[in-house]
Amino acid sequence: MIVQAFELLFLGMGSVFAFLALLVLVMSAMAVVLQRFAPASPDDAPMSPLLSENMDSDAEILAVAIATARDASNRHVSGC
Amino acid sequence: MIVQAFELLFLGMGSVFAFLALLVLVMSAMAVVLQRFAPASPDDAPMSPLLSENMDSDAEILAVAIATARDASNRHVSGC
Amino acid sequence: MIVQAFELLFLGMGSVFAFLALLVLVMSAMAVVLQRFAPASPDDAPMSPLLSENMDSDAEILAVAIATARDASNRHVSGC
Amino acid sequence: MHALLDGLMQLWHETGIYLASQGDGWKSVVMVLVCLVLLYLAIKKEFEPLLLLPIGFGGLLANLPGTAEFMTAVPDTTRGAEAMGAFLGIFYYYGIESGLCPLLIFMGVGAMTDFGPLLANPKTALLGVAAQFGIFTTVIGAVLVHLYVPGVDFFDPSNTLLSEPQQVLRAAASIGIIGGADGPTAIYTTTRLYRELLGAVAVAAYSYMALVPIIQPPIMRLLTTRSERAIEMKQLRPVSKLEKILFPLVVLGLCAALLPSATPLIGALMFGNLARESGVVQRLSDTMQNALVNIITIVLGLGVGMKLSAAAFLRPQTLGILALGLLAFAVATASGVLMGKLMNLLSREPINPLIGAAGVSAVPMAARVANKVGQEENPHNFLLMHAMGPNVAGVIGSAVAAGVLIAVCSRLAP
Amino acid sequence: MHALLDGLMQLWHETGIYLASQGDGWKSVVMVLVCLVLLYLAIKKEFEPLLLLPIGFGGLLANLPGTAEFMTAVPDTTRGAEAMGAFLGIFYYYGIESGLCPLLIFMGVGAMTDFGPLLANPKTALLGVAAQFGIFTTVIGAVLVHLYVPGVDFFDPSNTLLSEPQQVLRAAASIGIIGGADGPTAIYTTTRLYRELLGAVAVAAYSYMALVPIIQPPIMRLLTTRSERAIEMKQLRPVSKLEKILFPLVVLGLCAALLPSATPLIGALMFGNLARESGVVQRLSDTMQNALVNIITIVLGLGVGMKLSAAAFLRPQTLGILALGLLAFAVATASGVLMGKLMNLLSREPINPLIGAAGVSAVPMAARVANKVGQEENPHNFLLMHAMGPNVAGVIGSAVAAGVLIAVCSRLAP
Amino acid sequence: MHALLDGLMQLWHETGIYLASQGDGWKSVVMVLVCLVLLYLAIKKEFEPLLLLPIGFGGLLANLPGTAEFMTAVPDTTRGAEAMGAFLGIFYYYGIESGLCPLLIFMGVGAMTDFGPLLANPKTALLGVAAQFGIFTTVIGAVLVHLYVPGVDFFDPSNTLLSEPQQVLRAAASIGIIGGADGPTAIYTTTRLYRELLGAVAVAAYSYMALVPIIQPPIMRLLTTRSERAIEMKQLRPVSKLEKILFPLVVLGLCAALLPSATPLIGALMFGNLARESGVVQRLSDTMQNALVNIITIVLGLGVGMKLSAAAFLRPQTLGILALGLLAFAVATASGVLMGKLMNLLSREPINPLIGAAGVSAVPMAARVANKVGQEENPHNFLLMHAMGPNVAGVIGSAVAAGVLIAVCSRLAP
Ligand code: NA
Ligand code: NA
Ligand code: NA
Repeated sequence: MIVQAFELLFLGMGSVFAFLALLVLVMSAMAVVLQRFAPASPDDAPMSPLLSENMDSDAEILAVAIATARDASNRHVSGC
Repeated sequence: MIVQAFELLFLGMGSVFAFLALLVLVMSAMAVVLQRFAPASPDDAPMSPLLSENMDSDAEILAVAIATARDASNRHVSGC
Repeated sequence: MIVQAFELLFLGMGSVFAFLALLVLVMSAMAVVLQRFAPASPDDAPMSPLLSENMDSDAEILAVAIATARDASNRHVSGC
Repeated sequence: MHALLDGLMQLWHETGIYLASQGDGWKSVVMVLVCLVLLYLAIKKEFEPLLLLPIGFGGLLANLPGTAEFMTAVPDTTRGAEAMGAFLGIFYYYGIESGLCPLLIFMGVGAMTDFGPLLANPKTALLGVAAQFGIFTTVIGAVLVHLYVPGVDFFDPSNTLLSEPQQVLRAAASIGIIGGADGPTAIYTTTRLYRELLGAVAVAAYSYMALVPIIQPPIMRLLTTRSERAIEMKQLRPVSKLEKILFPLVVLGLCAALLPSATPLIGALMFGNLARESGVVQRLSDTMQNALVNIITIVLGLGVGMKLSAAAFLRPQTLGILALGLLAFAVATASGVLMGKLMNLLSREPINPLIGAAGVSAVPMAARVANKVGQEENPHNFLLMHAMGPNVAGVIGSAVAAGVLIAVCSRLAP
Repeated sequence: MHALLDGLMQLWHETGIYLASQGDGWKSVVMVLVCLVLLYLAIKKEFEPLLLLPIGFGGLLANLPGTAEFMTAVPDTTRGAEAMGAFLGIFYYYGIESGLCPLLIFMGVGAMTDFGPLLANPKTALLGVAAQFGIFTTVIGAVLVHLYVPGVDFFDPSNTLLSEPQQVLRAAASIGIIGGADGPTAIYTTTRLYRELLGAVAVAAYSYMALVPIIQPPIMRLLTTRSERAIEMKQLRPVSKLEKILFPLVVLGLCAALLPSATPLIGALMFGNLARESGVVQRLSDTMQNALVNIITIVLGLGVGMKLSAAAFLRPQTLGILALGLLAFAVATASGVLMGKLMNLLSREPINPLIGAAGVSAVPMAARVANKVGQEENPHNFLLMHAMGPNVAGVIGSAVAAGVLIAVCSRLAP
Repeated sequence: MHALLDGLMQLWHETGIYLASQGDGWKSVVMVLVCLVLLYLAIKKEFEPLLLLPIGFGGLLANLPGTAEFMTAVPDTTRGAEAMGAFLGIFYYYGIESGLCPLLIFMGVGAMTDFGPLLANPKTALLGVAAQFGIFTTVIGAVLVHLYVPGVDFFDPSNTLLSEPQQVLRAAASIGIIGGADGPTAIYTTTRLYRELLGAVAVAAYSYMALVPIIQPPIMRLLTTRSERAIEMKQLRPVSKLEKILFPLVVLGLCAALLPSATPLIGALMFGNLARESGVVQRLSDTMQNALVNIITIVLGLGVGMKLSAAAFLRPQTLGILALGLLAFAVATASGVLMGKLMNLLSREPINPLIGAAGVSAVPMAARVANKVGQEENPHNFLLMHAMGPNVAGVIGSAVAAGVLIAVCSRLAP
């Protein structure tokens, strides 16, 4: 059993690494290709950590992080 | 088979016609009866194509068409 | 059968009484204990029947009664 | 040409008009009229429209001649995909026969209910006890009707699984629970005990709940004096958040300790209430009160409507059920008011007996009625919040009563 | 070490790359490309994205090699928990094969639809009749294709339950209903008659509905004169609330009287509409139009996507279905316009024949197209509300047509 | 009178008090206390209340003595309507054992997740790889515990379908996946591999996710220098809409190519994300993030709670699972931080190793923790968006790890 568990470790970490490393390659390639042929339009929001400097509460920082997603639900909950 | 397909054509168009023609008759009769005994109150919105004249965008025209229905969902989506 | 129906009457009313009487005891005890060790904070809304005196419509009285519950759904329905 | 005429003839033999004119077809027409009356009451008279509109429409769909295969076929999971059932049949089988829909609606009720008025004045819970008297007297009434009213019996000889006393007691319990004035409780109990009556019991329960403003006031006036009705009650104390959070756990604990058969109803109600009062799962509480309860109401209404079949509804029993249901409401109201008088006599603080009538449940209609009748005598009398105590206690009381009925009737010897 | 290599080898033999390179694996790759095209059309071209995005993604998931066990296994209730199916398979089985999803979406459509324009000008319903001609001519076309186009046939010899004529007629009816220009109706009809075609029929129906602004205008211009297109119609009368409430009941009554097999579709549509117009169940109507229809759209889209399997889709029949579906839309449009011209000739009040094209359904796109083509000739011409009459009549018309197809094809002798 | 006493006696023998005092009844009482602790943590300490409140309440309901028939009976579809199951049992069977609920929640997670920070800095995905090390070392740890810790074993001799090594590996994998710090992934994996542990695994996973702000900081501080923690990272580049739309398709494509067993999780996640980013199905995306995910959370929570039975939970194994789960979180955090240090050494651009700890998932809590620990050293350091990259990569990483665990453990020879 212990052998199989180590086998799982190698196969598993190998698969996860292979998967995400390939994903890194594809994402990087995509970024290069798209920036050449379809550059980001000005309305694509930049993700600025500096924006956060004016924030004072923990909750506001979180709000940026999961911004759009919680937006919808917050609006729903707060009713307006 | 081809005979059966033509049979379907006649039965089908006959049924659709019978159904909707009867519906026309009933709706017309209902309109006459209701306008006599229960006339439309002033708050029943008239459906004025003239209303549309002031509209400039395609989207606004559509908005009238499916007015109330989408109302609810738009309000829901826009949160307010 | 009629005997069993009367049996149901006694068992049933007995159970309901036992249940709710115990609940009364527990609620009363809880109120005493909590008011000593964790008194109600000022933001716990008092339930004032006097509040209702200024109300003129039946609907508004109802609105108080089932306040929070319907709040959510009303906001949802009215869109704001 | 001949084939075409044949096809036309076959289509004709499948039309509702043709089928309604054959054999028992006229019964379907009568049921369609009954359902149209339900829709009229729901839309024009606003009789509990959230339930009676789907029930009435489901009844319409179920009684259209020749549509059973497309509408009301119930799934038969042992036969695989060939028998997966149709529209209403699926709703009925998975939603109602399983008990899920009434429980999920009760969860939504819990999330919508503020037990604060009960916590502020615990002893008003006893008014919610008295009002359950209507349930059990009606059970006796139903047995008497079965025994002594010719033509009305609650026994189906073709049902070989249950003996006559078993069937009669189960039917009587299902009828009695109408007096609980609580839709989900009535539907849940009837599906556990005697499904044949589901349509009539649900219709009676919701109709009489809608009729509370008509049924209760005369009884309330009859049993109280002017001065009793004018009694003002002292303002309710504030209730802390912690009490409201502990309340659902306490109720569930008592239920588990005393009456396990009531835990599905009480458990669902209290889960919804804990989600509401805990304050940490606002999203879930909102969904229970809105999207979820609305979806389930549609499923429940259409599924219950399916049980309004001519064979089950157009029988003298239905008249018996309607009469007994009315009796149940009346007795419950009277018991609540009389208990209110008694408590007023015994209690240090004044208690307006009118709030006893709110113990029947029918939240929040019955509390509103108590408030209104009180204001007729004394315009400065605001009983609404005081009546909410017995009102929500009545919800718990009828769920407990349902638990007893289910426990006792399920284990009756044959 | 040896075990590790073994494990690696086994993982490799389970990879999509390995499986796609074996036997018929390439077909899956082709289907993945087809689904990516669907997603492109949904996202970039906004072709009915609410349906085509889930359908396309469901198709992707269903065609990934080696995932059948995790993705598309269909429940087999006779075998208990061991065969409860997987993700998409459960959606397909309980949501679509049961007929529930298309009916619940139709309920939502009913709750979103204002039949006022039809009630204000009832005779425009006849334009909704004419447009159904596309359905039935396409049925004939499909039979002709089966008989005379080599390589394209709608008969599966391995299906021993249905004879060749039965299969061909059912398939032809499923293809014809694409001309109804109504997604839920097309999906419901196909699941009742010939499920093998579900993927292709659904994709064709929604794609052509999205293409209405491209398919219809040339036909409309070809069949009308400039002066006809410029005809202005007189303002619609106001419609009372009572008429709108009675309308769904009248439609359901006619349906029950004449064509029980159409009651599931018509019943669901009219339940939604009654909930909308009654005004007393706003909560339920809102939920039908939002949370419920959205949830069901997700389930329906993914479930329909599952039927985009290579075995079912990569066949010459699919090209036949796409061609016949286009024919159906074209004939329906032409019939509607020609009927509009005839009615304009016979009627006292002027009728712009363009609104006949809206009789195909495809609500509200087709009405919008009629309005736009009309404004090209006469900028003061506002046909939108007038076109909504035939538009919504077309929804009812195709549901009735679906009822006839289901009734006749279900009882064909073998 | 005698009958009445008999009835009373029978009711008494059904009470929870009586049953809890018999035989193993006290275990139920202990479990009730465990569930009350869970509710306390959920409500007072706000430990992932959206999940732990329903799980705790479901556990309460499941452990009330004498309620199995009304509460936890699981459907047995082969036996027809007689065995359709009860409240929680239905939720568990159709919602969890089927895999649907975790997948639908993952769909909602996808619709809520912005993968922009990962796209802006792709190589941070490698930090999401390192953090999965916690999963696999814990698998080894669980096997060691089984072999060498007396009294704690993960083998049920009464299970004749699976051999000892199969059972132990499956249990170890289910425990290891706690280290994925992702509720739906942990629940899905455990239902595929070893359902007996579902209750303990789910409770451990959500509890430790809530404890991330307590577990992670000491490890992060131990493994990094002050100057490393103070490293500022350069602003992320803007990411185009097209990149965000292509991302879910790319991830699904890789998953299908390499690891079909991970497609249900990855597919559901990416469907939700595509619905979000495509911008054309806003209604569906909203519903996935709100009504649908809320409804499913209720069903999942109550269903998982049902598995907190005394027989399954009150065993030494549970302590083992809790200890191993903590180990998994700690190793995952350490691996992520160490990988961050390595990347900082090798990379041209500075990388703050703290963001490596966010690779464990626990979105967005872990990213928030990284930001906070970073600001303790350098108040001008805003790591939040940078930490979101490894954070969301960790979600994908653990879904891939789950796919490997499911694939390998499912095909182990007996
Ligand atoms: Na009651
Ligand atoms: Na149509
Ligand atoms: Na993770």
